[in-house]
Amino acid sequence: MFKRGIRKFLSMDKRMLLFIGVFTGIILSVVTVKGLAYTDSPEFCGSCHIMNNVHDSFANSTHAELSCSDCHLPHDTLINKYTNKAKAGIGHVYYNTLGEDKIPQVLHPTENTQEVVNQNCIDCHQSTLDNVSHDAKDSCSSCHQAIPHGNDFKTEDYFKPAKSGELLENKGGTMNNG
Amino acid sequence: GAKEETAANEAKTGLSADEISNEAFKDLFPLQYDSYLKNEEMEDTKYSGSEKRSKFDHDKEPYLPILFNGYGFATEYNEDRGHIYALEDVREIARITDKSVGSCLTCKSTAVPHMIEEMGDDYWGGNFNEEIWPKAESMGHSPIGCSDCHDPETMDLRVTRPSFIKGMEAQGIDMSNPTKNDMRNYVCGQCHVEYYFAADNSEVTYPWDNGFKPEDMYEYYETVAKENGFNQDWIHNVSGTPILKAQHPDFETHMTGPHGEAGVTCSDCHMPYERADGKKKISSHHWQSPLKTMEQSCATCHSNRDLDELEERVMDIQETHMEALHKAEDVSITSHYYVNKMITSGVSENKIKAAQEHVRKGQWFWDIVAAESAAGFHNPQGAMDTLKMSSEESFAAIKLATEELVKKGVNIEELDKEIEKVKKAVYEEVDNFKKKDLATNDYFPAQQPK
Amino acid sequence: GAKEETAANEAKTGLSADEISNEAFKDLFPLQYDSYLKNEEMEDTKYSGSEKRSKFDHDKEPYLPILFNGYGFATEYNEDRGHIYALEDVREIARITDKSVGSCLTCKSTAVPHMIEEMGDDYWGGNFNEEIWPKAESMGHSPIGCSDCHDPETMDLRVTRPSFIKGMEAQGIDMSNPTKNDMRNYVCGQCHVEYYFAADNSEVTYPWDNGFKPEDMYEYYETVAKENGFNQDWIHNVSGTPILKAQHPDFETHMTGPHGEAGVTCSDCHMPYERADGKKKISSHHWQSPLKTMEQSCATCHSNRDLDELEERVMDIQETHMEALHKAEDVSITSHYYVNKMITSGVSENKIKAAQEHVRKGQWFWDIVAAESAAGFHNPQGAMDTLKMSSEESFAAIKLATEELVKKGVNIEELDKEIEKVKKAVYEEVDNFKKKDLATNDYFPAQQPK
Ligand code: HEC
Ligand code: HEC
Ligand code: HEC
Ligand code: HEC
Ligand code: HEC
Ligand code: HEC
Ligand code: HEC
Ligand code: HEC
Ligand code: HEC
Ligand code: HEC
Ligand code: HEC
Ligand code: HEC
Ligand code: HEC
Ligand code: HEC
Ligand SMILES: [Ca+2]
Ligand SMILES: [Ca+2]
Repeated sequence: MFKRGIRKFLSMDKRMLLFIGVFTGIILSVVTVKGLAYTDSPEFCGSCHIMNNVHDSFANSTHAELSCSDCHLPHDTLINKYTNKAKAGIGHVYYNTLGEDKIPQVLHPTENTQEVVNQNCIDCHQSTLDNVSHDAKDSCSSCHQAIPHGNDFKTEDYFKPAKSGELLENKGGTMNNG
Repeated sequence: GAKEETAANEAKTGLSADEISNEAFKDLFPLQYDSYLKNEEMEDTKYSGSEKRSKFDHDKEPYLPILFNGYGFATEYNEDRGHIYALEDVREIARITDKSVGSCLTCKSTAVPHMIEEMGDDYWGGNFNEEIWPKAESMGHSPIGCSDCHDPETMDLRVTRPSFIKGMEAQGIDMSNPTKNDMRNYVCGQCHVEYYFAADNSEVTYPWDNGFKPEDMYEYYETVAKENGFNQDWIHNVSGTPILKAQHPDFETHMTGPHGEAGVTCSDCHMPYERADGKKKISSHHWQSPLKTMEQSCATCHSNRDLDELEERVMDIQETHMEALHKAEDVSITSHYYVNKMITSGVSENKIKAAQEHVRKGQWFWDIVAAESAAGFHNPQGAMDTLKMSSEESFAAIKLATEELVKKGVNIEELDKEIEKVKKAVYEEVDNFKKKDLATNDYFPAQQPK
Repeated sequence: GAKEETAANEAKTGLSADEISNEAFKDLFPLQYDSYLKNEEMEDTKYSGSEKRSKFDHDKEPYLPILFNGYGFATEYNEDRGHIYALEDVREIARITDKSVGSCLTCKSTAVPHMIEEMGDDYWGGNFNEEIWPKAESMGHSPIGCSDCHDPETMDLRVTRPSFIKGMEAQGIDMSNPTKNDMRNYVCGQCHVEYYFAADNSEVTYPWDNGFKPEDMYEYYETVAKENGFNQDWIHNVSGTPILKAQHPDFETHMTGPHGEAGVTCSDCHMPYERADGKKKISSHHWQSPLKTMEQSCATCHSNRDLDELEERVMDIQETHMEALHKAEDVSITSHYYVNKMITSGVSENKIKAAQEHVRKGQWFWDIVAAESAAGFHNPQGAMDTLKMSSEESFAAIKLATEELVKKGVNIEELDKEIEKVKKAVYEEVDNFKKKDLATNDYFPAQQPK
């Protein structure tokens, strides 16, 4: 969908291999049921500052009760789930360390994400879909543009007078979309 | 590091409240300063961009030397470019003459707010070359700089041009407590607006009492401005009409367009958040065409759209717009020459006046659109509506003229042919500075009072 | 229940492939059928809505009896309303005369596809009153019904009017494999489109070879249509001009507007999913103004907008649009009367022809906009561009006429006064059917060939 979207995952350099190792290590070492559950949670995903915006928009949405992985990971098989998670997770860790200069300016869902998420919408909402032919467009997001992220393209904060000194405080930009 | 300053509300930069040099901000805000330096870059887009090119170029608006005949804009008028060039460009433009006033510096230099404070009303009317420019130089000014939009002590956004606040309040807008979102429009609205110089003291004044639409501003010029002694910017050299020159109403157009009405601001598109050193996000301080940064500028909101398709949509809007603009300009040209012919054919004064009223209005309506910077994108329907009014007014002048000219026995076919000739001559002249001289000739003698 | 049918691809309704009665679908699809019955409701919005009101009403387009003079549309023309009234309305309208052809039934009755199959080309030209209507009645037709858009056996969406497929293919659009999203436009595009009756066999034909824009269609009429013998819908009774009547180009306007270009479809806004019996969701089958259902029609996509503000934005767009439309109509009226005066003043044939060319074009460009149903919303910039072209063409006619009339010694001031008189008479006449008779008089004699 995003022809300009950066498909960096495929073009990662050799340092990636290191990270595959490291990340898999992390996953394996915390493979307790609890640990895995934690890595599904909004708190874990939101712990990366780059995830702030999506976390906030999610937390205010009709879907706030869910966990990120309910939408973002496949649920057909456990293996599929964790392979995907490791793959994406490796990507995220990589970008937050060595690959910072390659992080896209604006976060875009990859094609894989779109497919996975869409399938999850369908799985949860099968009854609605049985009810009414609901597959007119490429994806659920073509109409449900703001579920669960993106409702309000600006936070309420923008519609209040600025707090003095605010910009100075954020001169290096910690608040802006992560 | 950012961490230290995050302390509290009392955070201060340590800079003087009077600081007007951009360089003073460099060490404190290296990322924004670096971004600002990128305003030096010059790259064109299809209809806009940052190369210093003449507006008279064949792919822009080649007939402006006719349409602005008798005014500085017929001599030299260029595509605008980065903020960093503002001083260089105002210094070099042939529109600045020995009679130019201080007001011309108002939107170019960081020294202006201090000069207004110091000199009061004498700033506006002060002689540009003799007094104002040397003074600003001696104050160590910068071209459009940090202090124009930020309080140097706190970096809070602020409005530094009093004309803006006056203009807004005249429309009944409460300026006492603007939101953050408002300020992201207002800092730009200080300069990217239609203005005129007040008749009495040359003060930069915004004609907004009745609203932001071109017809609202026209109404203002016909009433309030006239009552205060301002009738025109110049007398047109082809038609002898008292003309209003329109200037860059980006703010007004945007506010009444689909994005402005939806609460989107200039800064959202023209200062998108960008990753500056690969990690930190800052507001881009490289003010340029958002078509060069669509991912940052548009995708934040239009994430569900394919960006290539969205760009194509912008191109569609702009193409439709530019074609209509050129047509409206053409009708306006005809109206000027028809009135010229009325004058030389001895048509009665009151008929000429009546035709000139329409010419004036016709010119206002296309010029306020042409002066706007986004080739229609800031308000597609609104701009087209204005162009439609322009054509209707110009045609009303042509119709009236036709009636009187035929009565005087003028051959209309010949008149039309002479107009084509004059247009061709202007179009084909390669020296931009000479074009304006070809707009009048023996058949169409100059009408400007000497 | 629907559940049983969702089983597999081979799911069948059990209905006959030839079913054309809505009532046959009632028990199988009670929710959609109930929704369909709501098309009986009549409620107006500011510029549209479902009350059967005359288009000549003072708050609509009161001068249409002048603009359509000499044609059925000057006699009776109403605001459209729910699909369920289609048969009643076509039956009662005074535009149907003893000479009307079968083609008039094409977009009203479910019997049409079968009649075309059975009768071939004889359907189009068959006499409406004598042959086509009685035959459709005897077949047990419904007003715009399920079978027009659905295959009765599978409920798959389908196109049942061959003219649509021909029109699309003539523009080079591949119709062999439309997506579901396409079909959500196409089912409406069968009927909500500009058309004319082919000269040879009266076949309903869509003028789309060169594109969907009004100027593309005009180009088509001047070339392809003329080559095939179609020159006009009628000769205007005021100006004697051969005129093209424009009809409901909702599809064309939408496809070239901001929503259409973004892949949004008619059904998204006009058939939003709604909760039907407090539980099940269906596609609304109550085709009406989406301003009555903004929560379902708009909020899904524009969930980040305040709906009241969004509605206000629509109102803004529509108001700007309608004002411009009225102005363009007014200029067109003047052009008709000026040409009338040319004829009665003995101006040469070729000058009259030249002026009529402009009148024809001017009328086409406002009419294609006026005939569109969303008061500009389906394409705000595009519609305004078209209105601008309309004014420019009408003015060109007026200018040409002025020149010739003055040469003939006609008093233009008097002419203008007579036009105002005639407009006032039409406006003030209370009997809608008599309005058209007041558009011509002794000063402006009728020009239509008897
Ligand atoms: C109800 C389903 C759902 C949940 C729960 C959800 N997401 Fe998403 N997410 C989506 C959809 C749908 C998109 C794609 C949106 C689009 O097309 O722009 C997306 C996109 C994203 C993106 C890409 C950036 C963007 O804005 O498009 C990120 C990052 C993301 N989600 C992170 C998260 C995180 C972190 C959480 C939990 C805190 C989360 N998501 C919870 C459905 C969900
Ligand atoms: C280590 C920090 C970090 C954590 C923890 C993290 N992310 Fe990310 N995420 C990133 C970075 C950096 C990017 C941008 C790189 C990219 O586009 O792939 C990103 C991008 C994304 C995207 C958009 C690209 C895509 O794959 O579609 C989604 C969706 C996403 N994250 C979801 C999640 C979810 C769900 C979690 C929790 C399971 C999570 N993230 C946890 C750093 C993180
Ligand atoms: C894990 C299950 C789950 C997934 C995955 C999921 N949803 Fe939901 N969704 C729910 C639940 C539960 C509710 C009811 C929440 C409520 O009404 O408070 C809901 C409510 C909704 C609603 C109605 C409320 C509203 O906000 O309009 C819509 C629409 C919707 N979901 C769309 C989506 C879309 C689109 C996706 C995929 C991007 C998605 N859902 C993914 C569980 C899910
Ligand atoms: C063509 C536009 C469109 C598409 C595509 C679309 N939806 Fe919807 N959806 C709607 C509309 C319209 C509504 C009704 C909103 C309302 O009632 O206010 C809706 C309602 C819903 C609801 C709320 C149901 C309820 O009972 O309130 C859910 C859940 C939902 N959609 C899920 C999905 C999922 C999952 C997909 C993808 C398979 C999807 N939608 C695709 C337009 C769409
Ligand atoms: C929704 C996005 C958006 C908003 C909001 C917006 N603009 Fe623009 N602006 C554009 C686009 C797109 C262009 C056209 C650029 C081109 O043709 O290359 C443009 C062009 C311009 C230009 C000319 C740029 C050049 O390359 O010469 C100026 C100056 C400008 N805008 C100022 C403003 C100001 C001031 C405001 C607010 C009052 C504003 N814009 C609001 C999108 C926006
Ligand atoms: C103090 C006056 C002033 C202020 C404040 C100001 N501008 Fe400008 N702007 C100018 C002038 C003057 C130019 C033209 C400079 C030249 O061509 O020499 C310009 C040029 C531009 C251009 C054209 C750049 C190009 O590439 O052609 C853009 C875009 C622009 N400004 C956007 C903005 C935005 C957005 C804001 C607010 C965030 C803003 N400006 C605030 C005076 C100002
Ligand atoms: C109210 C603010 C304002 C005032 C007053 C003002 N300008 Fe500008 N000027 C701008 C803006 C904004 C731009 C960039 C937008 C554009 O060119 O469309 C600009 C652009 C320019 C440029 C570069 C492009 C060009 O036009 O060739 C020159 C030179 C210039 N101005 C000279 C002048 C002169 C001379 C005067 C006094 C007669 C003047 N300005 C008064 C705001 C102003
Ligand atoms: C034409 C107006 C304008 C000028 C000139 C300007 N800024 Fe800004 N600046 C803004 C706007 C608008 C913001 C965003 C404020 C917000 O979102 O509340 C901003 C934000 C900032 C921030 C806060 C962090 C960020 O990036 O969002 C800093 C720091 C900053 N500017 C420094 C500077 C410096 C240093 C200069 C001079 C080199 C400068 N600015 C010149 C308009 C301007
Ligand atoms: C801060 C949010 C925001 C940004 C940034 C933004 N837009 Fe928009 N855009 C909107 C909104 C809001 C609308 C109105 C429709 C709606 O409510 O979705 C809109 C409407 C549009 C439309 C349809 C209106 C029309 O005139 O045809 C186009 C095209 C468009 N945007 C293009 C762009 C482009 C190109 C950019 C970047 C240069 C951009 N937008 C940046 C929010 C935004
Ligand atoms: C994005 C939403 C949207 C889309 C897509 C759309 N319309 Fe509309 N339509 C509207 C609005 C809004 C109105 C104005 C209603 C009013 O003024 O009350 C309207 C009005 C109409 C009307 C007149 C309704 C009345 O009350 O008389 C018709 C007929 C119509 N549209 C048909 C279509 C067709 C056919 C298509 C597709 C080819 C289409 N529309 C696409 C929003 C839409
Ligand atoms: C078979 C022809 C045909 C088809 C197919 C068709 N329409 Fe219509 N439509 C009509 C006619 C005829 C009328 C006017 C009926 C009357 O006024 O008697 C109409 C009227 C309307 C109105 C006006 C209702 C009102 O309240 O004023 C809307 C809205 C509308 N149609 C939308 C649509 C949409 C959306 C589609 C496709 C999903 C569609 N139509 C498909 C022929 C059709
Ligand atoms: C290509 C499809 C099509 C054809 C052919 C067609 N119509 Fe219609 N008709 C429509 C649509 C769509 C509407 C509703 C839209 C509107 O009125 O703007 C409509 C509305 C009407 C209405 C109700 C509103 C009004 O105009 O008073 C009448 C009556 C009507 N048509 C009569 C006729 C007659 C008589 C003919 C033959 C000369 C005819 N139609 C041919 C599609 C068609
Ligand atoms: C003017 C066109 C049109 C007419 C007439 C029409 N439909 Fe539909 N119908 C549609 C469209 C469009 C859809 C949505 C299909 C999709 O999204 O795939 C639809 C969907 C349906 C569905 C699928 C479930 C749902 O609600 O989306 C059923 C069942 C249905 N219609 C029954 C009927 C019945 C029964 C009638 C007659 C009373 C009828 N339709 C008349 C256009 C029409
Ligand atoms: C299926 C999605 C969808 C639906 C339904 C929809 N819109 Fe939009 N709308 C869009 C898109 C896409 C754009 C173009 C800008 C963009 O990309 O966000 C847009 C743009 C707009 C604009 C700005 C363009 C302009 O012409 O000024 C307005 C206003 C608007 N929509 C109003 C409405 C209204 C009112 C409705 C309901 C009657 C509606 N929309 C229904 C998706 C939709
Ligand atoms: Ca420029
Ligand atoms: Ca209606």
